[in-house]
This record gives sequence, C-alpha cells and structure tokens, in this order.
Amino acid sequence: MARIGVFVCRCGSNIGATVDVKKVVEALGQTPDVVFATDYMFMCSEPGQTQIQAAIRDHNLDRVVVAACSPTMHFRTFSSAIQRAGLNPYMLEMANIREQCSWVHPDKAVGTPKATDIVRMAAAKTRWFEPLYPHEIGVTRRALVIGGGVAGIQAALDIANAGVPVVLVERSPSIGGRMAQLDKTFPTLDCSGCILTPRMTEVSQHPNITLRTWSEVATVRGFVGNFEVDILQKPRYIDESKCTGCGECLTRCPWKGFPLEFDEGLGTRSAVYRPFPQAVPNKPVIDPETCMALKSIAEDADRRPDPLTGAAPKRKPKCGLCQKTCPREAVDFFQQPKITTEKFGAVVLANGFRLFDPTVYGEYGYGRYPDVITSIQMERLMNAAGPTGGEIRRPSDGKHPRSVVFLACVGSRDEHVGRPYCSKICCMYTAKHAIMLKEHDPHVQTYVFYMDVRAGGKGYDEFVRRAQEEYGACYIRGRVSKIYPDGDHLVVMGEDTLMGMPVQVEADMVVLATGVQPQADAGDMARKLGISYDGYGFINESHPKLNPVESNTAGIFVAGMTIGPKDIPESVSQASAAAAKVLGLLSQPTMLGEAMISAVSQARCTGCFTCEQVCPYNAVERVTLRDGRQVAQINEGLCKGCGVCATACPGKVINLRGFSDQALLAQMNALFTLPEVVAVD
Amino acid sequence: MIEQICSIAEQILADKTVDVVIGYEAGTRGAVRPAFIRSAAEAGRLVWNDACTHNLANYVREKHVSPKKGAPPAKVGVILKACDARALNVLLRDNQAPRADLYLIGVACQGMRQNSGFAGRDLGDLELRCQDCAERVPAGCDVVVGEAPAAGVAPASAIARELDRLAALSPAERQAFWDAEFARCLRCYACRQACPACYCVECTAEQLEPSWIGVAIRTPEKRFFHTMRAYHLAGRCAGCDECARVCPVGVRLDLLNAWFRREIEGTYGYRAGQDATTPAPLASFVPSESLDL
Amino acid sequence: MPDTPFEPRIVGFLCNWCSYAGANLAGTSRIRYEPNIRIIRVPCSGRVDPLFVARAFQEGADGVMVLGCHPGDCHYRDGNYYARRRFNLMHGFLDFLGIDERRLKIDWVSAAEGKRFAQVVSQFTDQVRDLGPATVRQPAVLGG
Amino acid sequence: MYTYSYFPGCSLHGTAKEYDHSLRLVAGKLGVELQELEDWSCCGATAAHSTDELLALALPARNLRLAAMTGRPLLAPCVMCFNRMRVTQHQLENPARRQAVEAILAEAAGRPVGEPATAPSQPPVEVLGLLQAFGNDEMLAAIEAAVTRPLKGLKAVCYYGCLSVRPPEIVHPDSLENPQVMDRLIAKLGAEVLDWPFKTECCGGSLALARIDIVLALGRRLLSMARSVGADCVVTACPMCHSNLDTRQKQINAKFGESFKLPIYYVTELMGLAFGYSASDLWLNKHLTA
Repeated sequence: MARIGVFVCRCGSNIGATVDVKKVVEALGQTPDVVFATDYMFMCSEPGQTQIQAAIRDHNLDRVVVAACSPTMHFRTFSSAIQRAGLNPYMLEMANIREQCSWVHPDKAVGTPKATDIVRMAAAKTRWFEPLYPHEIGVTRRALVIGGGVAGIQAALDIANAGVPVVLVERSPSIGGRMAQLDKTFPTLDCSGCILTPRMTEVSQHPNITLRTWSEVATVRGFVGNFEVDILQKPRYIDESKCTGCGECLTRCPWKGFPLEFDEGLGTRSAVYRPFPQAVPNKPVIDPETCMALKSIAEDADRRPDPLTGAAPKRKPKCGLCQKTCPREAVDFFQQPKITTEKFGAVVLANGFRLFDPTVYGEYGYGRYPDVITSIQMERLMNAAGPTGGEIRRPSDGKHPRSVVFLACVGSRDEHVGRPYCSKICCMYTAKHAIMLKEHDPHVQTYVFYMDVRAGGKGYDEFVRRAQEEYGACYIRGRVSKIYPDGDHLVVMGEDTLMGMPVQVEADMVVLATGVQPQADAGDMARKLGISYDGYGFINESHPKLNPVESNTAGIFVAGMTIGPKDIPESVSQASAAAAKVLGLLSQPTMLGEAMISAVSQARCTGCFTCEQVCPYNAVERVTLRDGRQVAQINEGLCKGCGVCATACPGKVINLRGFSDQALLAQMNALFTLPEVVAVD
Repeated sequence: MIEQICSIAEQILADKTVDVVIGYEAGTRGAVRPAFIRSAAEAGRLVWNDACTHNLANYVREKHVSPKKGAPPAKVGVILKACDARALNVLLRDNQAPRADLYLIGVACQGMRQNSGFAGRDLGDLELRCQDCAERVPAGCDVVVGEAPAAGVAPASAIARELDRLAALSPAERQAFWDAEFARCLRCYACRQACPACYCVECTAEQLEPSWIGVAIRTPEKRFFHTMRAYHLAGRCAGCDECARVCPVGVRLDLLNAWFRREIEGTYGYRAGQDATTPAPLASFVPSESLDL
Repeated sequence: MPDTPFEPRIVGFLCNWCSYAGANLAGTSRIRYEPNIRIIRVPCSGRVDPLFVARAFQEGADGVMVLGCHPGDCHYRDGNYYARRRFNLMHGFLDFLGIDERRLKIDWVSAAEGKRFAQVVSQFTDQVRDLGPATVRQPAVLGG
Repeated sequence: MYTYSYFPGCSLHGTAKEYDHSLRLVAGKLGVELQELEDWSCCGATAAHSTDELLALALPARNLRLAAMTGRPLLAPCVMCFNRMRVTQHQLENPARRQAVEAILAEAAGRPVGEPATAPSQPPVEVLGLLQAFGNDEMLAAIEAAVTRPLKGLKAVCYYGCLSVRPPEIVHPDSLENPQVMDRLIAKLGAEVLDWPFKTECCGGSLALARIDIVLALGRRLLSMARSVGADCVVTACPMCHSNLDTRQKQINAKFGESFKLPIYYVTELMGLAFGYSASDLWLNKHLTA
C-alpha cells in the first residue's frame, strides 16, 4: 500500500487566482492511497519545503506529489527536499498545474477540474514508483574546447590554468577567430589585436593546452564524463613539427593573387599562406586548390606514391619551389587527413558565427558595385595589418572616400530574410566605424541609416552619442531603398522617417552592417554533439536564465555567439562561466549517472535484440546467461533514458525506470476511471 | 515428390547432418499433423499433400526440439513452404534460431486446400492466402523439392479485395465489423500458439506487470488484445495465416496482419521475411521520410 | 446526467525536451488554448508505445495527441524517427479498426513553439469536438 | 512551336496597338501561334483594383475561366494584365475569396449561385507575360536563329518597370532588383545591352493623369540615367512605362530644359527590326519620340 502525500502550491496568485486550490486538495483527499493532502502559498520556499518534510515524517509518507510548476523548474528542488526527509529522491512526481493549467486557462470553472485531473493522474503514477539509485561513473579529467575564437581561447586558458588538460580544436589554420580580424573594439577603442594576440600566444605555450588547428570534430560518442571524440586533422602539407614559421616558403611561392579569406576578399595570398602575420600557430598551410604542385599530384597518378606498394612516385610534382626552399624540409605534399580519437570528460562548444550575406538585398548592389562593402571588410581596411596597411581606400579605384554611408540592420530585424532578431553588435560597431573614419581622415562625412539605435551596455550609449556629437556622424532614421552608381560615386536613396521625407545621399563608399547568424554547419555540429538548437541554428541553453552556458546534454557547455548574438565581453564572460562549469564537473573522479534509464527483465527476454537495433547510444549489450540463453543488458553509463527500446521491445520486457509502462498506464487510466470532477461554485 | 522428401530426410538423419527432421505425417481421421522424425528409419512416416498447411517454422525454436534442458542445441531439418520460409527468415533475423543449426528443406507448393484432411468435410477452395500467393517456391533453403507450377498462378487478391472493401466503409461501419469479429473471440490464444513470430517468453496479454490488458473477456479487452498482437507482428508477420486457420470461431485475423503487410510494403518497401538480415521496419528509419497521415 | 454540451476527453503524450517545453512556453507566455487536453510527459516521442494510444481509446479517450521534437531535432537523436514510423502505421491501423483517423494527431512542436502548441491543441480539440464522442468504449456489439 | 491563348487587353487594342502588331509579326516568324481569347473582357487594372477588391478579382477571374476552357497557356503581353491575372490566381487560393468571386461570376452568367461554370477540378491556367513566353532558353535559341539583321551598334537599356517583377512571390522574377531575362533576349538580337541601375524603378505608372508633375520628374530621372550610361534607346514590355516615357518625353524636355531624344521600344519591335521588318512594317511611326 502506497502512502502518498499531495502538496498543492498556490504560487502566490499564479495558481491560486485561477484554480480553486482548496477544492483540488479536497478531491485528492479522496483519491486511492493519498493519505495526506494540503496546500500552501509557496511550496518551493523554505517553509514550504519544511512543511513537506514534516508531513513525510508525521504521516509516514513514501511518495510525494507536488502540484505546482513544471518539473523542469523545480523537480530538483523538491527531489532534494524529500531526500533530506529520508525518502528516495525519485519518489516524487510534479503535477504541472501552473504552466499547463492556471496560466493558460483563466477561468476557475475550467482550471479547477483540470488541475484536479492533473494531480490525480500524477498521484496514480507515483503508485508504481520504486526507489531509484543512480550509479557512479568515472570521469575523464580532460576537456575539449571547440572553436579557437576569443570565447574558445578564454575557456581553454581558464580550464588549463586550473590544471586540467585541454584540447583546443580550430578548423581554420590559426586561432583568433573574428576578433583577430577586427581593428579596434568598442566602446574603449582598444586595439583588438593588441589585446588578443598575447592570449593567443599564451594558448600556444600553455603546458596544459594541446592546440589542434586546421582540425575538425568528426564524431562524438559517449556521455558526460566519458566522451570519445574523433578529431580530423586536415592536411596542412607542412609538417608542423619541423616548421619554424620562418616564412621563407611564402616569399618564394610563385602562385599569388588569390583572395585571402581572412581579409574578406580585399587582400590576396599565395598558394602557401598563413592567414595573418600574428597567426598562432605561425605555420603556413598549402591550399590544394591553388598550389600547382598539389594540383599536379591530384591530376597525375604517376606523381603519387604507388597506393599498393608505397613505391616512390615515378615523376616529381610540378613547381615545388617551397619544398626546395624550406630549410627544414617541412613541406610534405603527400600528407593525408588524419583522424585521432581522444577521451574527454567535458566539452565546450564555442564555434562562433557567420556574417549575413547581403547579396540577397539586390537593392544594395553588394557584389555588383565594388564600393558597397560589409562592415567586416571595413575592419580589414582600417586594420594596419590589413590589405591597405590601415589606409582607408575604396576598392574600386583606391581613392580615399570623403562621404561614407552606413546601413544598419542588414540581415537583422528583417523577417523577409528569415532574420527577425537583432544582431546586437551592429549599432555599436557602426558607431565605432564612424568615429574611426573621422580619426583616420577629418574630412570624411559619415551617414548612418538606422532603425533604432540599440546601445545597451556600459559606456555604450555614450559612445554612440560621441559618434554623433563629437565626430559629426549624421544619423538618419530610416531604411534604404536603392543604391546605384552615378559617375564615380554611389547614390543612396532612402527615407528619413523622422522628417517624413525621402532622402538621397551621395556616397563614395557604402558600408553594410551585416548581422550575425549561426555557422552554416551549426546544425550538423549540434547533432554531432546531441544538443538542441533553435530555428536559426543557435544553440539552445539548458535554461536561458539559470543555465545560460549549459546545453541540454550533460557535460556539453556552450559559450559565445554560437548561442546567439553578443559582444566580446559577453562572449568572454560566458567562456569563463563555461570553464567554471567544466572545472566543477571534472573536480571529482566520479559522478552520479542517470537514474531514469532502461532495465531489461532478463528472465523474460527472448534475445531478439530489437532494442540493440533501435538504441541511439549503443547502450544494449548481449550477455549469455548460465542456461545458455543470450539476452540483452543495458550499459548504464551509455543509456540516456529515451525509452525507445522499451517501446520497441515486442515482449515488453524492458522497463524505463520512472516512465514504466505500468506508471504511464496508471497515469492515463486515472483520467478515465476516477469519478467526475468536483463542482465549482 | 514425397519420395524425394523422405529420401532427403533419411539421408540427413543418417549422416548426422541433423538430429531431427520436422515434417508432416498422417494424423487421426485423415488429418495431417506435424511430425518430429529422429531417426532415418522413421523417415518413411512423412507425408506431403494439400493438407500440409501448418507452418513448421513455429517448431524450430529450441524449446520444441531439445527436450532436455542444458543439452547441446539440436540440429534441425525442417520442411518449409514459401510462406513458412519467410516466417523462418524473421526468426533468423530475430536471433531465435541459429542458421548453422538448421537444414531447410523447401517444398514448391501448389497451395493448401480448405478443409483438406478433415474426413467427412467437403474439400474447399485453396486457402485464401494460397489464392493470393505469388511466391510458390521457398527461397533461401538448403534444398528445394518440386518445381514451381507451370504458368504461374495469378494471385486472386482475395484478402486484398476484402481490405479494399473495408477501407471504403465509414469508420463507424468498420468499427461495427470488427466489434462483431472480436465479439466472437474466446481469448483462447490459439492464434498466438500457432504463430511462429509469437515467441515471447511471457505474452504481454498475460503479464501482470505491466498489465496491458484486463482479464475480462469483453469486446474492449479482446479488441485491444488483437490490436496489440497485430501491432507486435507488424513487419514480422510473413503471412502464413495460421492464426486465422486455427481460430475456432473464425475471427478474420488474416485481415489485421494483411493490413500491416500491405501498408509496410507500400510505404517502406519491406516484405516480412524477405531475407534474414534486413532490420525490422519498425526498428529502422530513413531520416528524410515523411509523416504521411 | 445533465444535458451538457459534449466536451471531448483528450490525452496528449508530449516529449519532455521539445513539446512539453513548448507547452510550458505557451504557459509562461499566457497563451490560452482549449483546456480538454490532459498531458502525459514522456522523455521522448520514441517512448510512446502506439499501444498507449490504442489503450487510451479503449479507456474512453475521444482524441489522442502525440507531440515530439521536429525530425532531426530529437534530444535523443533518433527517437522521433522511430515514433514517426510507428505512428505512421498505427494511425492508419486504428482507422482500419474503426477509430476515425481524425481522432489521432501526430505532430512536431519545438520548445520554441509555444504559440504553435496552443494552435495545434485548440485546432485538434475543435476537430474532435465536431466528431463527437468516440464509441470504442461502448462497442456496438457486446462480447461474451 | 507554342500555341497560346492571347489576351491583348485594352492597351494592345488601343494606345499600344503597335505592340500588338509587332508581337503578331514576330510570333508568326517564330512559329508561335496566338489565338485571341474569345469574348475576353477588361482585366480590371487600375480602375477596378483601386475601387473594389472583389470586382478587381472577378474581372480577371472571368478571363481566367475562359482561358482555362481552352486548355492552353494564356499570354498577356501587357504587364498590367499579366500582373492582375497572376495576382488573382494567387488571391483565389483563399477558399472564402474564391467562393465570393464564384458567386459574382455565376450571377453575371445568369446561373444560380453554386453551380460551377466549368468542371470544378480544372487545373489553373498558366499565365505568361511576354518575357516569360519569349525568354526561355528554347525561345532564345529560336530568336537568335530568326535574326537576319542584327542590331549591331545599338546600345539599349532594358526597362522592366515594377509590375513584371513585383510582388516577387507571385510574379517569380529571375531577380527582383537586377532581372536579366529581357537583357538576354535583346542581346540575342545583336544589340549592345547596357547595365543600368534603374531597371525596376518607378515610371509613375497610373499617376500619368492625376499627378503629371510626379510622372515628369520620375521620367526625367529614368531618361537621365539611361542617357548617362550611354543608351541609344530604352526597351520595355509594359505599355504604361512606354507611354510615360515616350508620350511625356516632350513635356519632360520642356519642363526641365532637357533635350532628350530617346526612342522607347517594345521588346517585340526590336525583335521585328532584327528579324528584317522595316520601321513602317512595325508601325514605329506611332511613337511620339523617334
């Protein structure tokens, strides 16, 4: 005989206003096995929890139903409360009468009977509960950080400084990310490179950090504390262990003039290149698309070693100047992609973002008119290490622009292009550009077409005001409808919505403040890690307020733009927060596993292994019993408790603890077998 | 034909390829029944005629062939029609018998006749499943006896036509049809016993925890029993229709299973028992397929 | 029994990570919807045995909803893919047994789709209300 | 090659008669058969759609129904007619609106409401504008083959105006801001097609009579840009654009002290010239600016 206690929360007026809590308590008092029922103003408060604990002792309760908010909100709160009163923490069920009843049904005549049903169903479910005991699992004391931008760098350093080994994986040839491309940072106008490059160097020299650039995460297996990750090392065609970064090859490579990705197409590179002079590691890569030697090897089997015998190639590759030049013989045209498998206890995902492609706005003429550029291109033009050496020259004819128009919200706050959200940083970096342009050349006049100026942050609004008041940026509230060339300048047609007038500005250069969007492969990465993401591809936090750097998969943490638009200080804060979470997780040699997982009743198992076929986590193992029968067994470390096996099992011999067939059937049947709901006056 | 079957049985028993041959023998009152032949001398008992309708795949599982617990697994020879061979493939895929311990004697089949083997009852038409059968020669056997009928028999689609007829009714009419069918059910579980794919250690219908079905013998419980059984067999029922044949009150269980077979073949291109390796359709998926309601 | 208008009884199986969270979002956003649904939380739509649905109808449900993560977004990677196949079949099979297919709703609702959750539930409730009471529990022919 | 139901609309029967005439000539040359839609009526442009929403749908719906009965695609060279037809098809996807329009049509036809005029499950008729009908790869090849007198040395800008590209979700242009279909066609005639930024800018449209000041200012902008990129002429497929740029050119010159002398051609007229017809064959004297 179960002894169930029911505790109905009024949640102030959140529940109490639309559910007659007294009636619910009264009805539950007459429900089978419910030996105690009461209500309280705030169950989750200290006195509320004390009341539950007292009732457990006084009424010898063995199961507890808390009718309040969603279990995602307070299951842990009440679970630990009943545990402190001596009950197994899994003898708790939460009846969600707030989010799924009182908040959506404002009529007491509707809310009260529905809440009663919900609580009765929960009580019926608990009758089939049994104590659950999570098993202990070992924890690998190593962390993986994915993404070598400022967030990844910060997370890696924080973890490494605490003495935990870190592998930092970056898919481009160098760490540094977007921040390395920037000239100055708002609102302090710190030089971006000056503050970032020391950190980059620190990463490369840190004894606890293994840096894996030009590498990608291929697959992720395992679970919290025990991840097994395949890391793909793309061929650099340069042996990193031999290369000293002297740069001799760069000067000798005759295949030049290819657009340099790091300079956003404004600068050029040779076939062997490093993205920028301060790259970490400071070792070049050879691009197989543009290198004559690699192309000749790809096209001609005679220039490759024999795939069967490994015999030396019959012919030499074409060109090969870099190879001949390298004093360390580091150039290796036959380097192959390499996959290594490593174990980690925790993962930080900080794979950043991508900028919106403004070509979809045909009216802006990006891609048609060379002097319509994006803000990140502007950063490269301003950067002393950029393609123009920091001189602002427009791409078409190299002239110094005198009139520059900025367009805010290009790919932000626009449902038509699937980006209804605010990218958060564009208002600020546009103000920065307006200021910096004037600093570069006092004769420049800047115009900013904006929708709203969003400058929430320490010193941010002051910064925008400075752009307007001290640096004379002309802010025009309105959108631009058309940009077209007229002679050697551009005409920007738009609307000034404050004046209610169409306006036309002649510009030497137009800068599009392109918005932030997730990486093109953000969804693939999330699926590899088994974490969820929103409709755009940004990662969902476990809880946006209380768990902002945790994904909804244990052991996988997130930081930076991969969650959503944010600026550098926020990204760095999140990275440090994620690092703290990782360190907390890795501070113990073992941890408690999931308790609500599957279990096979082996006496009744026929060994058909349908469960093995459907399990997403390879958690089903085959064991042979003493009578010779081969049956299924669940690996408790691998099982995540989805219950797909329990449903698939033809003989119904798999029990998903906490969600057993019996418990769910009881919960459902309670709806139909109990008497009609209480009347409400 | 029977000479050939007997001589094969005699030979594989004699050379110890198998310990037992499961076939058909003459039963009482002219009926035919499954036979377990354990020595070459007994092979002559085997018969083959149009009453050999039983699906012998049902008997290959160890509990039927190895009476002694803990003895080394028996090697089994078994006589299979095309539908039986498909059912056996399902068992092989589901790890219910190791293929290496089996010697499969396929028999090309002309179809089984209703009422045959019942003395004093008129010999009827071909069984419905045989009328619909397009596959007369069993696949995947170690040896096949007999040949496919010349000029392949065109399937009569007797069951398919009945499915179409029911599909054209309104839901209420369909419910009335099935209520009438299930009302006759006795919950005797003969269907389950005859089914080669019903190999659970303990049937869900009899489990106490979880208790999926109440013990009452009322239409709702019976409907649920048959719903559950049909769903459990979805993608595993190869269509031998033994369940319908053995039902003492003639519940149209063949239609339930045929519905799933037709749906699964049409939607997922899978035919139960088509081979011994393809995973069950309900235990697999294609990410891009649609929810087609 | 008083002559009150028919209000359908609806059971909803919601996966914990997407649809249940979507229902919570509808709540925190105070989006009103038809109250008939009684929600049973399951870890994954792949946990919902189609036989739960058959059983719900047997017990007296007039409509059943099964809501999971959008395909490709399953918290458990593949769970909803299995659910999709199972219910693709069970949906038709229940109809074959005479349970109008409009009484069973399978859909995908993400954690971000609070508004859509409310719409899906209200639309389905209206649809079942129009269909009237299910007759599974009171069969036309009573058995032995 | 192709057979179309042909919907000339009021323009091609009146102010743009030379468009109709040149279209018939070049279509004949290309083996495209035009069968004028029997009993066609007003497409509802401007007058109807700025006064009554349902009428604006019912008028094209009537023509669409006539066209559907022919089983052939419908060619509406006037961009306004084309646009009204496409918009109507889109709007009638809404069942309530469709019902309302059906009722009007039934009443107009003297039949009881609810009785369908034709088989109910008729597939919607395919509505093509001039550029859709003549701009596909197959037609471009035929056009290239039919050229006997390439327009060598002629510098043209293609002016699409608004209605052939907007609303994009209904009209489905190849590009909203920088369409290419007319450019490709004119290039096949041997002319030099110049890129210019005002392909889809506003000509003033139906303000031609109400706000002449605006139309003249917009016309001036367009002509100035055409001139500044070095065009000898402007090519269009829209009678309204043609009228605003051709008919008003003298007034523009007078008002702004300009001296524009830019001929405005219909696509089909340049095709005709390239196919060997003479200016008089093509009634080019109907233009005011030559």
